Amino acid sequence: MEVNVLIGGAAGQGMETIMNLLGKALVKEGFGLIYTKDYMSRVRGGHNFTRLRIAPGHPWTTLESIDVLVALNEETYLRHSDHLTPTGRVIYDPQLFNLPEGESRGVPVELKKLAEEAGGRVMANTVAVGALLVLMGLETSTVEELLKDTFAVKEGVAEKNITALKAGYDSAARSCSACFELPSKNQDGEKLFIDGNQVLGMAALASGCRFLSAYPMTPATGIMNYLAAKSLDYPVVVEQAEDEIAAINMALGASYSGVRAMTCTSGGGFSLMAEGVSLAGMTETPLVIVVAMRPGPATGLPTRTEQSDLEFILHSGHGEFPRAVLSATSHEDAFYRLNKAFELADRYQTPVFFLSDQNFADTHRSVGLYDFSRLGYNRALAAEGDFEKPYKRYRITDSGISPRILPGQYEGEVVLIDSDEHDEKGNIIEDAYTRRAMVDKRMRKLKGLAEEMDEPDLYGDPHPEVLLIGWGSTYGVIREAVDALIARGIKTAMLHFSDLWPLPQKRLRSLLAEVDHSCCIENNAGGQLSRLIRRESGLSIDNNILKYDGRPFLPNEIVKEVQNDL
Amino acid sequence: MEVNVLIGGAAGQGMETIMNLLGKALVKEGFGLIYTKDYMSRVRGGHNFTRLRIAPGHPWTTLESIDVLVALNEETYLRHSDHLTPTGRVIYDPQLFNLPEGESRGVPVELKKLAEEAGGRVMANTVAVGALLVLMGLETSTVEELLKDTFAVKEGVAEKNITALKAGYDSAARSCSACFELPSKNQDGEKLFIDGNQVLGMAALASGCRFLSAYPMTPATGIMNYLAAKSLDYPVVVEQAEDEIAAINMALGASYSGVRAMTCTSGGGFSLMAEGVSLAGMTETPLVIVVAMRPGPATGLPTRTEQSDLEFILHSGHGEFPRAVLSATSHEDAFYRLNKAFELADRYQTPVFFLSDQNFADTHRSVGLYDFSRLGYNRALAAEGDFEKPYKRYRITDSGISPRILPGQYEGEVVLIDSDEHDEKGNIIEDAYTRRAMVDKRMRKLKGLAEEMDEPDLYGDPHPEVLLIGWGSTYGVIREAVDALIARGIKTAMLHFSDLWPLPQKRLRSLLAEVDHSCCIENNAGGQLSRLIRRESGLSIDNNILKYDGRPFLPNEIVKEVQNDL
Amino acid sequence: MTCKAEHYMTGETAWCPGCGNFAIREALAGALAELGLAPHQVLLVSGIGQAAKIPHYIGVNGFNGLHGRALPPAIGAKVANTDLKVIVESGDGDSYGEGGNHFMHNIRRNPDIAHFVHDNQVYGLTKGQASPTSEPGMKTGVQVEGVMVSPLNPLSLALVMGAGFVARCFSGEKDHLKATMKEAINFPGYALIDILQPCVSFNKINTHGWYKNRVYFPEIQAPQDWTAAMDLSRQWGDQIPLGIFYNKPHRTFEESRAALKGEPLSFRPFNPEELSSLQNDFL
Amino acid sequence: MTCKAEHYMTGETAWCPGCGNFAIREALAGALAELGLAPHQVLLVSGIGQAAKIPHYIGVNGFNGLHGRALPPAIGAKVANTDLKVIVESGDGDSYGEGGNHFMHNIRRNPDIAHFVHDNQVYGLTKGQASPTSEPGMKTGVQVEGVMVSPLNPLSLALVMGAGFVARCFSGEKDHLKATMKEAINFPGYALIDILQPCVSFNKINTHGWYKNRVYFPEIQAPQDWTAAMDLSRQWGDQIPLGIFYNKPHRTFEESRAALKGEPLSFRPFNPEELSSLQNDFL
Ligand SMILES: Cc1ncc(C[n+]2csc(CCOP(=O)(O)OP(=O)(O)O)c2C)c(N)n1
Ligand SMILES: Cc1ncc(C[n+]2csc(CCOP(=O)(O)OP(=O)(O)O)c2C)c(N)n1
Ligand code: SF4
Ligand code: SF4
Ligand SMILES: [Mg+2]
Ligand SMILES: [Mg+2]
Repeated sequence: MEVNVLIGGAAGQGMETIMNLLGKALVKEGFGLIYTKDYMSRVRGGHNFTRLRIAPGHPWTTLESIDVLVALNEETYLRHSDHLTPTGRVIYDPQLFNLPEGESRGVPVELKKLAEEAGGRVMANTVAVGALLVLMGLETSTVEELLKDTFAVKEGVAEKNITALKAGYDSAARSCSACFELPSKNQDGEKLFIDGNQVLGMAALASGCRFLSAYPMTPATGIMNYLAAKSLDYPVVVEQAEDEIAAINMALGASYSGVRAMTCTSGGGFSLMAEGVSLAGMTETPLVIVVAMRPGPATGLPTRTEQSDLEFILHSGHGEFPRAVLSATSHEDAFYRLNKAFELADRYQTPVFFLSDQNFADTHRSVGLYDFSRLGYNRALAAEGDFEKPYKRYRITDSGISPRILPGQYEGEVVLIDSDEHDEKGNIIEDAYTRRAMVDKRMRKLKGLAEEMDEPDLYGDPHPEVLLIGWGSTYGVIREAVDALIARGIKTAMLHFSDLWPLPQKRLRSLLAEVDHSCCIENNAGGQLSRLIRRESGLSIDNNILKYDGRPFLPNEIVKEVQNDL
Repeated sequence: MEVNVLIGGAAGQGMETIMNLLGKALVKEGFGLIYTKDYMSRVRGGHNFTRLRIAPGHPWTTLESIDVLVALNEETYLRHSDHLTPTGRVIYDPQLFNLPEGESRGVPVELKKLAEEAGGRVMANTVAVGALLVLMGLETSTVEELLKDTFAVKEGVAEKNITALKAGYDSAARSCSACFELPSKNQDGEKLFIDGNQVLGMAALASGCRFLSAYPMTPATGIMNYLAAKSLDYPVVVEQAEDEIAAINMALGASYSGVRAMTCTSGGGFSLMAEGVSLAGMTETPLVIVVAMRPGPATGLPTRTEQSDLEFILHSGHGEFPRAVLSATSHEDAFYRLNKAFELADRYQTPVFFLSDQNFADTHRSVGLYDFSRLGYNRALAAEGDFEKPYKRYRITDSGISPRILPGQYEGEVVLIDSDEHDEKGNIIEDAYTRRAMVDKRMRKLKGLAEEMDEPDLYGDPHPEVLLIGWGSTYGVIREAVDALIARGIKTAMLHFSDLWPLPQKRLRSLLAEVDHSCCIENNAGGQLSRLIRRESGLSIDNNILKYDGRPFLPNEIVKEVQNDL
Repeated sequence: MTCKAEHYMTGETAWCPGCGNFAIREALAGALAELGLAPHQVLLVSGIGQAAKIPHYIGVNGFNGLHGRALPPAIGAKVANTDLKVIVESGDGDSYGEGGNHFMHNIRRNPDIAHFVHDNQVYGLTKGQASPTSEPGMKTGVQVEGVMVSPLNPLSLALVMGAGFVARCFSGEKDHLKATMKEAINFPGYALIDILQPCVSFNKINTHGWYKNRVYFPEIQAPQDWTAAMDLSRQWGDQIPLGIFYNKPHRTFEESRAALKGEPLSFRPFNPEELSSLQNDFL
Repeated sequence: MTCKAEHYMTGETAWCPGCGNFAIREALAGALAELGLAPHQVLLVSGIGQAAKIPHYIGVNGFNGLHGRALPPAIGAKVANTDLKVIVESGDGDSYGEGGNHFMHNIRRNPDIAHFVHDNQVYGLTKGQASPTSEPGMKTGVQVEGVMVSPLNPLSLALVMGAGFVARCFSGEKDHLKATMKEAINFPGYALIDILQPCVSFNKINTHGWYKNRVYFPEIQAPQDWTAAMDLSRQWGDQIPLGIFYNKPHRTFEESRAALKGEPLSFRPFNPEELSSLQNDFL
């Protein structure tokens, strides 16, 4: 009742484009699916693969086991055939390589030849997708439609691809028929087929972000690409900065002078932004910083996933100032949560972080339509009459938040912000009294921020004995693990943090008091959330399940480890 | 039996030079003293002052109360006369301003006029020092000697200053005589008169540091100045980098290719180094990074003190890798401890931080001679025969430490280091297995590092009821507070951390179990050590005494707060 | 609402008596007044250093940012509100040293920003280290054997990077400075004035007298001649030319961005609901 | 121990078939072999990018550092061991974009380092965004309306910053490239070669053919003529000159530092006890 496909080959073989189309076509037809990528830090060659899982409802993770292996080269077969199910199938090109003796699961399709006949070798993928459709018992029509849409402007491309698709379909249809039963189609309305970076790009634009300054860096570049494409039609400026230092400082300038601004990067680029973060804190300038994490330190594994920058981001930038840290858990939630980041930044006039990672950024899922009316655009500016004249940018208030106006907004009023310690007007000071008052004022915002934090999501058994704790992009996989553990009779629940700082502790404290066993699951080597929990609450988590090889968790890994622990 | 002097005026009046000479002269004579600076972030004008305390033994802090106030301008008198003791004295220039009616403590000396007569207005300070000597019952001879030494090369300068000194002496001697009793001279041998930056500069040079790349930044510049001056006579290269990013990356290049290298900066500059720190971690390149803290965020209070970058430094740089963090507590200890930083960096092939702050950097004290034979220079390089050929820079070992050779050291062997994740040879990899092995290898060093950490210094009552915990430059002031509390009958001890990470916990755990009340004293707003302790040990400190107005603690502030708590 | 020059001068300065910064401040105040720019219409962006304290002493909108990072926020601020007259003012260390990368790349962008560099050929605030423009041989606490590297020539560099307006002034020629500032502020695009400025506390070489004896006003035939401008920019030593060496507008950053036409972005209304059609891409 | 060119080529490359990087690698291997430099005598420093993977493919000492930060460690490494032949090799984005500030200021330092920039006028590794040298109009995923800014001219810039050796090569002229590399490596001081390099995956404008049709070898009379060199460096478009435009040594960083005379610092013995007289300053 579910199908797991892996398609693998070298970088530059154009797998992505066609798999994106296939995914979209399936979602259009009503299937629930997830589509993930495993790619190398190179442009051509090497070994890349993508996984597609079509399962009842809307699956949260792809799995290791493979029903259909599309092997665009022999390496793919050799690396992955161990995980092919006994009843699985291998689509391969017999002109490129032969399957080993005794391998009976082969579906030979002359990918290269058919592609060349259709108009070019690059379409071997398209041929393969045609064959894949046969195995899943589907027609080519929806993919054909999408091909026409996608390549509408590039003359002849759609036609050639359709030829290739059909050739693959026909070829496979000659040697076999549908051998996998797809799950039944969902009846829950229209669904988007969208990846994490697109969710964030769209959320930023729909939150009124009007300036993105950034420097390309995997896996954050997709956000930049999204907004750049939209800048043709929407009032948003995307500027490729000369470096990440410029990126954050530009964004701060734009925010100061009145627009919602954002920057996005990954760990290395973010390191260069630390001083700018501190400037945002001192000048009380709203800013949303998206960090799409990847394995470090230094250049690390540029195209892979990790959750290892949490502690760095919590403390990044010298000196002390309030910040909020939110994270991307699911495609459903991230859209609204990035909007929340913009709202908090404006209301608290301070930097707000949004943590994503490669796993979230590059994963497509079928998700329901978003409700744009739930998005906020409250700039939290002081109206005429709501601020003292002459205007004081840093007026000391009980909440720590000073009334904010924009430069140029009111005749006769100027707005002065300062990276030195300053008085209410924004002028440099050095005396102890004002310094203390300003630190206290800034720090008071933390109290307000703490009240804004959402308690972590609770899922699973209502009276759990085992509690799995996680944050960020592990949401889906832990959820699937919880289901599996419950199915095995273990009363399990998941407590999953979207909002990380100030750390919401209520639900955590009450659950930890109840359960027999707690376990923190993180894609890092340090157990960073686990440490944060102990620092903030004094409570220790019983065990950490940590993975730091650059790959996302699989549900069965978690299930196995939890069972071992018990 | 002790004398507290404050000399105040505008920036650029040349107070420092002459006060440095006076301090040195007093130490030469056998007095124990401390000399601190309070200065503004400007070059001329404003209000700067320095304090000198001469007390039995070797005092740890200066105090608020003033015996002699040297008021180079009226502002100094107005700001500080509140703290002048009833039997105190004010040296002032009656031609500049008059003391208020009823102020009987004045010692008028025509500073400006006498200075001009001696050869120039700038020598008003020298005149004042002459007067000061009278009040303390001292002769001018030692200062005279030092003036001759110091200005040996600048023709006439020494003579003019001596004239000024004597004029001040004679003028004061006419109106008053010695009115303060100095403590008896110490009989504990020759003493240095040295400030924190000089201690660190000398320690670096004597540790074999041969390259300092840095960018000027208060309060770290003094270290750069020290080493630059020495580069004329010693094999050390000091390079002013174009920015802090260059500074740390240059130092890494030098370290890789074979010398002990260091960089120094303050918070803002350090923010820019975060990516380089991560590179040091990934490439396993030894590096000593001195961060002289000042109040943040952003530019903050450039010439003042704070301990607010601990958490940032503990987590700076994206990704996870081992590091050690040490700190400057006393002038006595810091010399050896910076050497330890170099030793650890070489032995563990990883970045080692040394935290100083403005309070430590700019404070002179009388301290005993250092024992240079206690300094280590163990480069921990592999000898021929101790490494496999062809050489593998990242050989996986039990300790996590790979045998290290230098580029160019052995014919036929090359050394490859890489910021990407890599294999034993240093070549880029992407597979999960090698990645995991390399993370584990690097992280294993933490175990070794943990064993190198010194337990915190314990001082005070052997069976304390109250435990004061601190780190870094608060050593002296907490120590004086402990003495004062004990004198008031409160059984108090101090537990003071020099080595901060990996956090040594033995002594801490056993003491926290014993005492009735624990209190962490930090020059920051967050209580950062206190949080670290809870994170690492699960133990909570009862109370934090925090100061974040840019000024160092005074002993009586601590005493009062502790008493309030009890 | 516009003001007289005096009215732009606010706050108590922390500069040394005799410093060239004072004249630069007066020239700026004069230029703003004569251009009839009201305080709320102007934004002054700076980094950190003695020069960079200027936003505290001129009563317009101010962004006193990080050392070396004056240009990036200026661009951002301009994007958000194209109605603002944006002026960047900072030191030579700030602009050409720590901020060198932004200097180069913002010239390429050509935003409509005037950039006034107080070039005292030294790091003033941190007490006298060499700056990128320090004279070879200058001894300092760090450059103990004297500066060993050749100075950076900001004007040649700006020309090579494609700047449309390149000028040199001297704080001791205040009227010329003020007039040049006005031209720079009105220039459509990035306009650089490198302002020679004595630092009485730390630069004992390039004193007021040193500059005074050397500066002259060459007759500039065609400030559209790049080669001639390059030649002038490279003159240094006994004769130091002042003036606008190059003045030739080209397409600005703002002109090249569709989104920047019309009302400033900061003041355009917005309603998230109207964007729900963005989802169509993913259906 | 020296080797043949082939012996310097180690590891399996991750470049795209047809990429200009291959020829550059071969030229470098050839240059090293012909100069008789043994692997352990050479240090290759790079940043991050496709070009910057080179230390994995040439079997000498290697420092594959951070994006944009190839030059600073190279200087540091040279300070520590002046016997090493230090070569910096990286991409245009790395060298002129992220690393622009180091590029400028290291030219001023004039360390004895050869700097070879694989200038494919695009960000290759991150999949095709504009680099500082991209042609105006080039469309990318980020520059959706095409590049709007004028390209940075690395050779003019180097000349203005005072570089002593400035050359342009093309990966399609491998022998010339190899010969020029040898000269650059032997040049006493900072030597820049900007190497035009087709990127078959992302740069569809500046293809092999595009370059091939344009490059020529001008006769260079006197590579000590700065103005002539500046003129050559500014030629671009239908005719793109190749060659060593400027070649005039001046005092190097190493020569200006007393501590760098004699045995490399890395190998000098040291005993802390001998420094105890440092304390005399404080007595
Ligand atoms: C990141 C960072 N590095 C270093 C400093 C210290 N710093 C402040 S101003 C300055 C130099 C200023 O020189 P310049 O820009 O020429 O200004 P001037 O004081 O001469 O006017 C330095 C190095 C800092 N504030 N931030
Ligand atoms: C600090 C940082 N920012 C961004 C990146 C991502 N990144 C890696 S290579 C690269 C551009 C490379 O372009 P170029 O130097 O021209 O090399 P090419 O790939 O074209 O040879 C970028 C932006 C990074 N690794 N580190
Ligand atoms: S230090 Fe120099 S530049 Fe700064 S205010 Fe004083 S004289 Fe002017
Ligand atoms: S992306 Fe371009 S530069 Fe990089 S290897 Fe491929 S063709 Fe060469
Ligand atoms: Mg300056
Ligand atoms: Mg490139």
